[in-house]
Amino acid sequence: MNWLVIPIIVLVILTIAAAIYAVISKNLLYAVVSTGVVSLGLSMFFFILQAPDVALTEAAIGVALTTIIFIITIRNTTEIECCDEKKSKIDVKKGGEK
Amino acid sequence: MMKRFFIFLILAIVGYYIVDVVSQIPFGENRVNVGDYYLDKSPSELKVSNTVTAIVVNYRGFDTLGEVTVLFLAATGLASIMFRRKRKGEKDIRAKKASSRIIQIGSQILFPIIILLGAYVFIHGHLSPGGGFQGGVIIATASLLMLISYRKFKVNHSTISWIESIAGIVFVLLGVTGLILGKTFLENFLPTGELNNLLSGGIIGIIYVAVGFKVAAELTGLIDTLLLNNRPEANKEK
Amino acid sequence: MMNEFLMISFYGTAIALILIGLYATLAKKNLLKIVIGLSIADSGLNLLFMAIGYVKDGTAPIFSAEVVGKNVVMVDPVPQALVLTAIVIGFAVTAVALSLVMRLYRHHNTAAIDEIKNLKW
Amino acid sequence: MVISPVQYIAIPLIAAFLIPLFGKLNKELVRIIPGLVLLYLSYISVVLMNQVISQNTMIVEIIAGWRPPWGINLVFSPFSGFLASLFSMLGFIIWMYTYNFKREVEDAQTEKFYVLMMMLITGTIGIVLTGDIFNMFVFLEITAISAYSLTAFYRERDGAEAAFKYLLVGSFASFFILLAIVLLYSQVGTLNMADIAQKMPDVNPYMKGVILMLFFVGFGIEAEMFPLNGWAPDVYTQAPGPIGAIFAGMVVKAGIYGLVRVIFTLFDVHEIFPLLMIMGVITMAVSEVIALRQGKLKRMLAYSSIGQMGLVLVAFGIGTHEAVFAAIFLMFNHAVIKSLLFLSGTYLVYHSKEKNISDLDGIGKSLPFTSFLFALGSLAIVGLPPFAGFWSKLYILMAAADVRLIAVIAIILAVSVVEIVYYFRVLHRIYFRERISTIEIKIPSFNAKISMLILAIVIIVIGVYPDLISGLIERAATDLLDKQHYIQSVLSVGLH
Repeated sequence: MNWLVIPIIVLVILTIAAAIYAVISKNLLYAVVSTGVVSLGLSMFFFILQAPDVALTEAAIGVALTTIIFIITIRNTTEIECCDEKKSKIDVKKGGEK
Repeated sequence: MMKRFFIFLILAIVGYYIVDVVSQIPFGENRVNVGDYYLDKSPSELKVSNTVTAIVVNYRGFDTLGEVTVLFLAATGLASIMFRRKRKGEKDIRAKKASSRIIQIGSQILFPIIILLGAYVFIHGHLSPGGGFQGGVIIATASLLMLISYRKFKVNHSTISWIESIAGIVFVLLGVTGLILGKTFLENFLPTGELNNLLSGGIIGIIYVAVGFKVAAELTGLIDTLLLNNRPEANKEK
Repeated sequence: MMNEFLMISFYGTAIALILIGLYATLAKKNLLKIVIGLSIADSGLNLLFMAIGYVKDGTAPIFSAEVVGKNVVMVDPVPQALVLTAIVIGFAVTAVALSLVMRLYRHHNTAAIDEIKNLKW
Repeated sequence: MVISPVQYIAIPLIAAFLIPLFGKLNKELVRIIPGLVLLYLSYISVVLMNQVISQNTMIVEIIAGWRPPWGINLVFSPFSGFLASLFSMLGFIIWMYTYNFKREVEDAQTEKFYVLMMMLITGTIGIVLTGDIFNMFVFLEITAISAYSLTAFYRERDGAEAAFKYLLVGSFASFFILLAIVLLYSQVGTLNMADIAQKMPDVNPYMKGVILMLFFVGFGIEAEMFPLNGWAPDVYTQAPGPIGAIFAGMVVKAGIYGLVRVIFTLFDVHEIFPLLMIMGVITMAVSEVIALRQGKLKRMLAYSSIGQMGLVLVAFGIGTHEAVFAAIFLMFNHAVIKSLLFLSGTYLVYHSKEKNISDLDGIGKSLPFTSFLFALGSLAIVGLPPFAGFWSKLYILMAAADVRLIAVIAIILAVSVVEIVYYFRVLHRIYFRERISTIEIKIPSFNAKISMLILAIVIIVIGVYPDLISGLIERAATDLLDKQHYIQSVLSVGLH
């Protein structure tokens, strides 16, 4: 019964942390890779939930394909999230980070 | 500032209700629902051991037809959105520089293996986990590997659209055949065979193979469209 | 006890992912971040659906040779089939969204929502 | 092969998969095939509608040989069948309009345009015909993805921006709808709509309320309900003209169909009616006032479209048989009239860069036929007799009077005055100003003229003889309100 507890706790923390990092990271490439990690965690969740079909799909589509098309998009556009110079200047004045 | 406040307000409301509702749904309980019927009938009548496949291809096969159409439309729409007129003398350039020799050889070795794996996955969709979608995606990954390691590897769009169209038409026509034979759309009209046998499940296996080809072709086309656009000078277009 | 633990971890993760995703979609100014948010929210929804279909001590709904003829509890196969569909649809929407992002970038040379304002937002 | 509702989906799908192949043979086939498909759909609509009305039944078609609730089924009831017929016929007319439209677009793009347009129409037909809630979601996505791609079709406009906005809002809509479906499945354990309706009384009311609100928000976005309609004006402005007509005529109607099917059949919760009515009134009042201030023709039409949708919601919110009848009548009228306005309006501002109303000065003399049809559409949509729009508005007012909703009547009348003001402002410019602008004029092609003429004739004929169609609508309203009959017909299929 209990052998699953620790892996699940790790998985929960990993997935949520990756999701949060995907949202806050300023570098889009990192954000995309952590979205892939979220998918990977999800795929393991599906495996634990006795859904090998869905786990396989999520691994193939969520982890591989989605990440790839995101990366292609980033290569075509830009890697840095923040483009709003005015706002970052205000942040500096307020003594925000950097 | 105001906007941020509103966002948190909305999230708080949505979050509160979702948490409240979801916590009332008992976890791990065996509810009485349509799933039991499928678990009961799928091995005994359809002779399909993977119940999920039976649902995806047969009981809710219409959904799958729609799903394949969604992918088809996404590939079409993406090509329409990304379409650009070619300037004079312009050629399709993909990656800036060719990959290293090691990657090229590696992907050459891996390519057939991945294709085989994909084919295995979608041929055995009714027996083991996996099926047309998963297998199709795996094959698309193989061609992606070739695309990024070889600069000159060209996807033949004509072949792709033939595969795509034929696979799609096979799917719909198998459905219509049921209709012509006096049954219903997408109904099984072939003998179902033995459980856990490769040739079982009637049209389910055939449909899943068609789905596999279609998904593979669509995704390969989709990735190629995205990659063809992948060049810095294209960004400067106004 | 174990059941409560599983319930909290699965439902909790699902809801957390949904809220994180929705937050990113609503608050972020970068087009790609918005798309990432959508995809995370979708993932959370899929997880929620799978968790709802779980049956305690159930096995995967596959009648392989070892299982046939025995009386085993299986998890609900319907959510699995539906989530399969939902994942593929989510991918299709993401692909279209990304192609739109690229086209917007071509035109405006930026991916920030604040600077793409030919139309009213 | 017997004619059955599944052909509504199967035939366009085969055609859509074939078009890329035929495109290699002959460029013209790409344009012709969708027309043939839509013509065939119109034909089966007539046959099936005739069958449904004369035998007083609904056609329930099982798919994959599993009867409901286990398999997916299509329901061709008087209401869904009416809308499906409307969509296929209107689709055919709009196809006729597009046949020679924008010949300068590249062949590769033309092919995609027709595939997407046909699938957009098929998706809306699928939404109204399906009897399974998850299948409805799938068709919603088919509609949505074709809609996003078509919105961004022109590269020289800001289509991508509008499309991204639409995609964002549309994804929210599908997210909420999917969440509602998930929660619903956890409560009733089935996805068939009739089965859900039957099991609904056992669900606890709190859960029911939350799920209904999720559906309400989700379909409300698709149905352009306030305040979730920010996407609509941009999408209408940026999309190609005929696609704007499809959005106003079909996509939004399909959203309304989903909303009322969920409210009336699935949940049957009467507490939601006042909310529906209030949202309708707000939507109507706000958008018509905004429409008054618009300088661009298509934006004005878009806001007017939102306003009319508000009126439909008000009528459904009243909830009586007469009101539902009036609402469906208005849905029909709005689909026809707004399509005509979009189709003719597209040619009026064809070469204008800004698409401003001020570019229309004196165009009545240079484009007499198109301007006349636009004027006719404007008169019809504000509800002047003897046009079709008059009857629906009258019926709605009568239905409101029956239940003594004086305030609602007053608001509807006030809003109608606003509508008259802004439509007449445009007509004034078209007919009573001198032409000063030097913008080139595009003469509509012959087939475009025919298609607009057909719509205009429909408007006049229905205006003079509303009884031609009110029988069908009467049956549709009865069907929508009779939940038990729906449940019985669907669940008893294939029993014997």
